[in-house]
Amino acid sequence: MSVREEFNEWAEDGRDKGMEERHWHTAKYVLARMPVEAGDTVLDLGCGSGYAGRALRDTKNAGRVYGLDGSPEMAHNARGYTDDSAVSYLVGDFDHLPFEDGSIDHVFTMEAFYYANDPHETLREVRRILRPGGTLFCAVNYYEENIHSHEWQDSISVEMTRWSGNEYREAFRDAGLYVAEQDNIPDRETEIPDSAAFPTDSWDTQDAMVERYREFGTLLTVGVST
Amino acid sequence: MSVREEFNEWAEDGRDKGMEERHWHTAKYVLARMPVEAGDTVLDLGCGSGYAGRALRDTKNAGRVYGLDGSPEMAHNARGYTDDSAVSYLVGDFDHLPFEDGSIDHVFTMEAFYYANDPHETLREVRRILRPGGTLFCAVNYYEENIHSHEWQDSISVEMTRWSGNEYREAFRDAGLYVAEQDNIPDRETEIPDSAAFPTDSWDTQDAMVERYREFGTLLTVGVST
Amino acid sequence: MDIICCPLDKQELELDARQEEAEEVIFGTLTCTQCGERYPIEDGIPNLLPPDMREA
Amino acid sequence: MDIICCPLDKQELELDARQEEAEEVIFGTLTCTQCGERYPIEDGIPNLLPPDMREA
Ligand SMILES: Nc1ncnc2c1ncn2[C@@H]1O[C@H](CSCC[C@H](N)C(=O)O)[C@@H](O)[C@H]1O
Ligand SMILES: Nc1ncnc2c1ncn2[C@@H]1O[C@H](CSCC[C@H](N)C(=O)O)[C@@H](O)[C@H]1O
Repeated sequence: MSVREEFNEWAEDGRDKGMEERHWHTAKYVLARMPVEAGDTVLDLGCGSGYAGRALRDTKNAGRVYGLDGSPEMAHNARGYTDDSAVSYLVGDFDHLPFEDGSIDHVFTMEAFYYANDPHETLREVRRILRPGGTLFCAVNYYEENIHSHEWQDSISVEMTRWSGNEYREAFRDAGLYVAEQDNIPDRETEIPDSAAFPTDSWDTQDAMVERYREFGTLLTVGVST
Repeated sequence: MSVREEFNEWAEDGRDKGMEERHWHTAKYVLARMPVEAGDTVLDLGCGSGYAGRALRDTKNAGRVYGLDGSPEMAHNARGYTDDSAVSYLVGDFDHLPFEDGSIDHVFTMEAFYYANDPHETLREVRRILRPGGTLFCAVNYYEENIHSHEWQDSISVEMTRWSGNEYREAFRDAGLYVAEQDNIPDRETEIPDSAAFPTDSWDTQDAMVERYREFGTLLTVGVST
Repeated sequence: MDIICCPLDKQELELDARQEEAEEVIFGTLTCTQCGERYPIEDGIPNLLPPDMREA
Repeated sequence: MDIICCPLDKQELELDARQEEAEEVIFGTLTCTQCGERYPIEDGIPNLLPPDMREA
């Protein structure tokens, strides 16, 4: 299936909202770190329900926020969740960004980057559209060190790229982005049952669940354009 | 008193170790975020006991680590805490850095930057010595939003600069550093007594203590050189 | 919308609005001034996928 | 130590080692090849404070 088909289905059965709720546990910390100044133009790659752009308008007074998604149904839902006219949604592809060179101050992307058809091309595109000093905040739960995420590919028809932290840093540099930081942001909010409750449907042991959420959490890599 | 006199006293009565213990609560997270690659050269400005450089050698295999401090006694103590020959300590001043242009990969500084005689000059010096793409991780507990820190100046003879988060971002940019992120890192380890214990010697209310440690914590500003 | 461009050749787009509401274009077309490729705006959302991905 | 330079004019320093142990200079002097300013090394630690701050 294509990104469009796969994620149109997700949007139609309400998974856009489910993801927003779960991803917010760590995404809010990523957003808080971004050096967005009042009036800045921000792009959310693979915006899903579009929560990130809405949050950056509210908390940092971003000037204009674009949410780009490859699924028309996702973009349509996102449009429905706000009537802020400074928030724009558009349908597009990560490897073919419809923005002029140097036109974006900062890019955010959560749990979406690794669906890119060619993630190296996506990074080059991000670098192209960022102004000098603009940043890319790239957050993923699916990555090599997070062994608990490896099986996710089995239930998703779109091919996923599984890089390690080191591969993210290298790929950023190859695309001409300086790596400013890399971090694991723990999810402290997903509830973890008592040890007596294990094995559960999803988890063999409590330790594994603790490692997945409290230790590995979300891998954040921050790049800076020049 | 000069930096030398003030902090020589601190080193002599063991406050170097006390600070290491307290600052480690947040400094370890700052260090973990740094994009230090094996073999990189790192500088710790105002190194105190020198824990940061030791940690970056251990955790990230930094190549050479310099700890610079204006107090000979601090540098002397720091030297005594390690026999790793890849860790060098030297006495120097923030506004007169004894390093060649573009010779340092990354700079860390914890609870020290605001003692600079001219913090704008310190930032220009940091920018000068960093190679393109090198980062400055500047962490402070003493800053404008942290109202609980304001009184610290009363018990320290060295004049302290109290910037807001916004002033840090502006000063970085004025010095030619891109701002890659800004964040508050909570201290979750300092023990906060039951509400019944308040007022304590240091804290009127539990709320104030929670705000100081769990919310304001350490202000981190990350700059990138070009 | 002045920073939006053609996803293929990154050239300027020309807007042909069919329906507008409160300064927002609800239906219309964006046409690349260089390659002539046309991108639809539906329900206020421009579809700037490369044409071969639009129905993929 | 090859990236260490004079804190004043950022020029090269010349090392005069008085006492060495295991390839480390314990006592000695660093002299700026440009301005001639001298910086002491004591107990293995170079003091590269600008001279007017050394005793301040
Ligand atoms: N190549 C591509 N181009 C554009 N969007 C893509 C894409 N691959 C995946 N996406 C979009 O990326 C999203 C991933 S789901 C994550 C949504 C949101 N960022 C959140 O945190 O909840 C989906 O909405 C999907 O349609
Ligand atoms: N202008 C200046 N130049 C060099 N060092 C300075 C300085 N002003 C203060 N310092 C040093 O900065 C240190 C601040 S105390 C913090 C020490 C250590 N970074 C820690 O986290 O525990 C002191 O050791 C002091 O001597």
